[in-house]
Amino acid sequence: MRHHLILRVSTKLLAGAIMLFAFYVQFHGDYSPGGGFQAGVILAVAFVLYGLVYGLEAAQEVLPRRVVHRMMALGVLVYAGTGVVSLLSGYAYLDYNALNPGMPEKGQEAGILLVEGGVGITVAGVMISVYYAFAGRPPRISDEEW
Amino acid sequence: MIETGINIALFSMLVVTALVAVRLRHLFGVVMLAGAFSLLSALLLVTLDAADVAFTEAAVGAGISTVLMLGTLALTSRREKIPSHRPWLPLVVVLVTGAAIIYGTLDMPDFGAPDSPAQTGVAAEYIARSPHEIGIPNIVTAVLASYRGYDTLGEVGVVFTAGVGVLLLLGGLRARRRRGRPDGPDGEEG
Amino acid sequence: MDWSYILGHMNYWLFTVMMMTGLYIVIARGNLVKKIVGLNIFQTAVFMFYISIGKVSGGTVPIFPTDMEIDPEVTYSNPLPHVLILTAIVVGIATTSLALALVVRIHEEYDTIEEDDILEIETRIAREENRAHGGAMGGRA
Amino acid sequence: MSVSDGGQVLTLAGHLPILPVVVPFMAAPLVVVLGARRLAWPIAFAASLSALAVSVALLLQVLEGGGVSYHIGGWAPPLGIEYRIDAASALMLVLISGLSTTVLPFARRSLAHELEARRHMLFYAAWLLCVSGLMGMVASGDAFNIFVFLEISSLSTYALVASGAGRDRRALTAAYDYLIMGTIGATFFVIGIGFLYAATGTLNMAELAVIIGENGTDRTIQTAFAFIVVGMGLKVAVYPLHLWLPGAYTHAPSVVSAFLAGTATKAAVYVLLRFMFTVFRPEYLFEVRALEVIMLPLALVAMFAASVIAIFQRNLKRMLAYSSIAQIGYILLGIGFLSQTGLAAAVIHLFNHGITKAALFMGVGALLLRADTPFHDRIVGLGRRMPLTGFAMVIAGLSLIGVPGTAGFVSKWLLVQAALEKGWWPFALAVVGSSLLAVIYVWRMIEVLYLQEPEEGGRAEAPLSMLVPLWTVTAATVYFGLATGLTLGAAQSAAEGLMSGFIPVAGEGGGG
Repeated sequence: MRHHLILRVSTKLLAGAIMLFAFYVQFHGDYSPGGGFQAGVILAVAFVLYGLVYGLEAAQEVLPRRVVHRMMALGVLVYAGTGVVSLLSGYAYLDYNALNPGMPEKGQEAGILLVEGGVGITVAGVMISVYYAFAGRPPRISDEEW
Repeated sequence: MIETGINIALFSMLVVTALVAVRLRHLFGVVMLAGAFSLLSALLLVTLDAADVAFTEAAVGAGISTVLMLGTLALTSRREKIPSHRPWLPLVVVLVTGAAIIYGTLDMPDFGAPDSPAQTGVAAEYIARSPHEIGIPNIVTAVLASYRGYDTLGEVGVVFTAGVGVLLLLGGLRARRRRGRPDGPDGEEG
Repeated sequence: MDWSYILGHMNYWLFTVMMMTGLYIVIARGNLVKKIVGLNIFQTAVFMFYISIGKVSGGTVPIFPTDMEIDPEVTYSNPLPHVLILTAIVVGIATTSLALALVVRIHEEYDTIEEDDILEIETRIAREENRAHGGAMGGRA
Repeated sequence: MSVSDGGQVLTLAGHLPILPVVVPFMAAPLVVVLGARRLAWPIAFAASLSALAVSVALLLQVLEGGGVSYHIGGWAPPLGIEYRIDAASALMLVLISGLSTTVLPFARRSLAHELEARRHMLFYAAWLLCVSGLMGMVASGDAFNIFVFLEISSLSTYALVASGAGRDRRALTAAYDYLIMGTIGATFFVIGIGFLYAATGTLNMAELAVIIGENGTDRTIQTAFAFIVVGMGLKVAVYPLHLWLPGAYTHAPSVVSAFLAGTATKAAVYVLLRFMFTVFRPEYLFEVRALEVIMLPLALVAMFAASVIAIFQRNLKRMLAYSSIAQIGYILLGIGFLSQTGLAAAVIHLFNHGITKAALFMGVGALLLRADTPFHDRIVGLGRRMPLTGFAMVIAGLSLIGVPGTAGFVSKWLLVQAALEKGWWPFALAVVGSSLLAVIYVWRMIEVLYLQEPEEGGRAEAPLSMLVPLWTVTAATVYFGLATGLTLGAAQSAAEGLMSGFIPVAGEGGGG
C-alpha cells in the first residue's frame, strides 16, 4: 500500500514536529502540565503515524524491534536505578537529596529529571512495542469493509 | 454563570455518550464514542483544575487507546451480536453498586468545599512545602515524582508489565495456529 | 435536604450514573471489545469522581508561577487526586492494551469475540473431553 | 519500632524492608535488556533467592525487635509512602519469595515441556514482576501504593495464565475473564480508597486508622469499607466472586498454578486483613456485625459447595482449583470469628495451605511430563511409574485434608479451637465435615494414581530438577506440621498485631 505523495511528505514533517513537541513536554514538565508519561505517548504517536503511512517495515528500520523492547526495560532501570544510587549513598530509596547532598533542591530537580526520563523511555518503548505487535498480525478486515 | 453552563453541557453530553454506547452495536461507532467520552471528560477535567490529568486523559483515552481499539477491530470483527441472555442480573448488580456509591456520597463534603478533610489533609502540606523542598512550579510533578515517587515507579512497572504481557501473547510473527486441539500433546517443545 | 446540599453533591451522583453505565456494559454485554470499552468508561468516571474530590471553589490549577513568586492570596486546587489519577490512567491504558492483545489472540483461536459463541465452543470442548475421559462436570464456571 | 528518615545515613540493614520488592522489580527489566534466553532463568532465580534471604532476615528482625517502618524517598508519612513490616507481613514476604525460589528450579523442565522456548525469557520477566507486585502489596503501608503493586501483580498474572495457550486455548479466555473480574475488583478498591481519602484526607494506612479511630465512622467510611472488601474479595476469590479461579488455575502452565495458588490469593487476603483490622479496627467490625452475617455464611458455602464440586472433577488440576476455593473458605472462617485465635488460624492457614497447594500443583506439573493431560484417566497408575512424585502428592494431599503430622492439621486444629473458644461448636463440626469431603477428593486422587495398573509399564520418574523442589515443599508441609514453633509464633504475633491495630511509632507524623 503506497500512499499519496503529499501524505508522505507531510507525515515526515508532522512526525518531526510531534517528536519535537514530545521533547518539549518531557523537559518542560517541571513548569507546565506534562511529563514523562505524556511525552512518551506523544513520541510513540509520532512513530505510529510514520508506520501507518510508510508501512511497518519502514518504521522498524528506523527503530528495530530489538531496540524498542530494550527501551521498555531501560526506562524502568533508569528509574529504579536512581533509587539504587540514593540507596548506595546511604539515603532512603528514591531520596533524591542523595544526588546533591549539599543542595537538596538541586538534588530534587536532578532526581525528577532522571525519573521522568525513565518514565518517558519506558512508555514510548511499550507503546511502540504494542503497536508493532498489533500491526504485525495479519488483518481480518480489509480496508473497504469499514 | 458561564462555568455552570459549560459544566451542565459537558455532564449531559458525557451521560448521553455513555448511554448511547450501551445501545450501539456497530463496534467502530462504540470505539469512537469511547474516544469522545474521553475527550469530553478531558474538557471537564480542565474545568476541575486538573490540567495534567486532562492532558493525559486526552492523549490516552482519545489517542492511544482509540488507536489500539481500532487496531483490534481490524484484526477481529466490527459488529456486536445481540446477546442471548436477559440483562436482569447485571442490572441488579449495577443498581445495587450505584446505590452503595450514592449512599457513600451522602456524608461527603460539598463539592468544592475548601475546608473538607481532603483539602486540609496532606494536600495542604504539599502545597505549603513543595516550593522550598522541591523548588519546581508544577506541584503535581513534585508530588508525582518525589513525594509519591514510589507510586510512579510502580506505575512504570505496570506499563512495563503490560508491554511484557503483550509481547508474551503476540510476540513473534506466526501463521495462525491450527485449531481444534483442546488438549493435544505439546509439539513445540524447545 | 436543601438545594445547596443537592447542588454540592449532584456531580458525585452524575459520575455514579456514568460509572454504572460503564459497569453495566462490562457485565451485561457479550462482545469482548465492548466489555473493554465499558471498563474504560467505568474507570474514566471513577477518575472524574476522584478529581472532583480535590476541586476547591475559586481554586486554580496547582502550578506555581514560573518565577516561583507565590502569591499567598491564590488558592490552589488539591494536587494529590491529580497525582493519583495520573497513575490510575496509566494503569488503565496498560490494562486495556493487555486486554486487547488477549482479544486478538482469542479471535485467532476461536474465530469470534462474542462471549456466547466462545461459551458454546468451550461447552462443546468440555463435552468432548468428558466423553473422552469419562465423566461429568467440565465447562468454564 | 525503628524509623528511617530523610537525610539520615542508613546502613544496609536499614534498607531491608525495601529490598525484597526492589530486587525482583529490577531483575525483570534486566532480563529483558540483556535479551539472552540463557540468562533469564539464572537472573530470576538469583533475584528470587536474594529476596528470600532478605525476607527471612526481616522476619527474624521483626520477631525480635518489633515492626519496622521505611520511608521511601526520605519523606516521612503521610507525605511520602511508607513500607511497614510487622510479623504478619514478614511472614507473607517469606512465603511469597520462598515459594518463588522453590518453584523456579522446577519451572525449568516443566516450562520446557509446557511453553515454547522463545517465550521463556518474557515468561521469567513476567514472573519476577508478579513476585515483586505481590511483595509490594504486602509490604506497603500506603493505601494507593497497594493498588499500584496490586496491578503489577495482576497484569503479570494475566499474562502468565494466558501463556498456557500453547497447550489449551482456553487459557486465553480464562485470562480474559480473570482480567475483567480483576480490573473490576481493582477499580472497586480504588473507589473505596477515594471515599476514605474524601473522608480523612490521607492515604497512609496508619494515619487512616488514627483518624477513623478518633472521628468514628460515617456513611462514607462504611461505603469505603464495603468497596474495599468487595474489591479485594474478587481478588481473593471469595465464594460468589470466585468464577475466574477454576479456569485460570486449570489452564495456566503448572508452575504458574503452583505459584499463584500459593501466593496470589493469599496476598489479597493479607491486604483484606490489613484493611479490616488495622484501618477499620476490630471495634468497628464488632459494631457492624457484617462479618458474622455475610462472611461466615459465605465461608461455609465455599467450604462445602466448592469441595463437593471438587469431588466430581475428572481433571486433577481443576479439582485442585476448586479445592483452593474451599480452602479460602477456611481462611475467611478464621477471620470471621473476629478473635485472636481465629485470626492466628487464618494467618497460619494462609501459609500452610500455600505450601500444600504449591506442592500439589508441582506434582501435577511432574505428572504432565508423562501424561498429555491431567485428566484422571490419563494419569492412571502414574503413582507407580513415578513413585517419588506420587508419594509427595500423597503427603501433600494428607496435608490438604488436615491429617495430624502435616501442616494442614495445625491450621485446622487452631480453627476448631477458635470455634470452640467462642462456643460455636457447629462451626467446629463444619470444619471437620468439610475436611471429610476433602478426604473423598484426595482419596480419588490416590486411587487414580495408585490403585490401577498404568497403561505402560516401567518407571519414568520425573527429573531431579523437579523432584528436589517438589520434595522441598512437601518436606516443608511435614516440617511445619511437626515443628510448629516458627509458624505458630509468627501467626500468633501477627494476630496480636492485627487485633491491636498499628502501634504508634516514635517520630511518626512529623516532618521529613
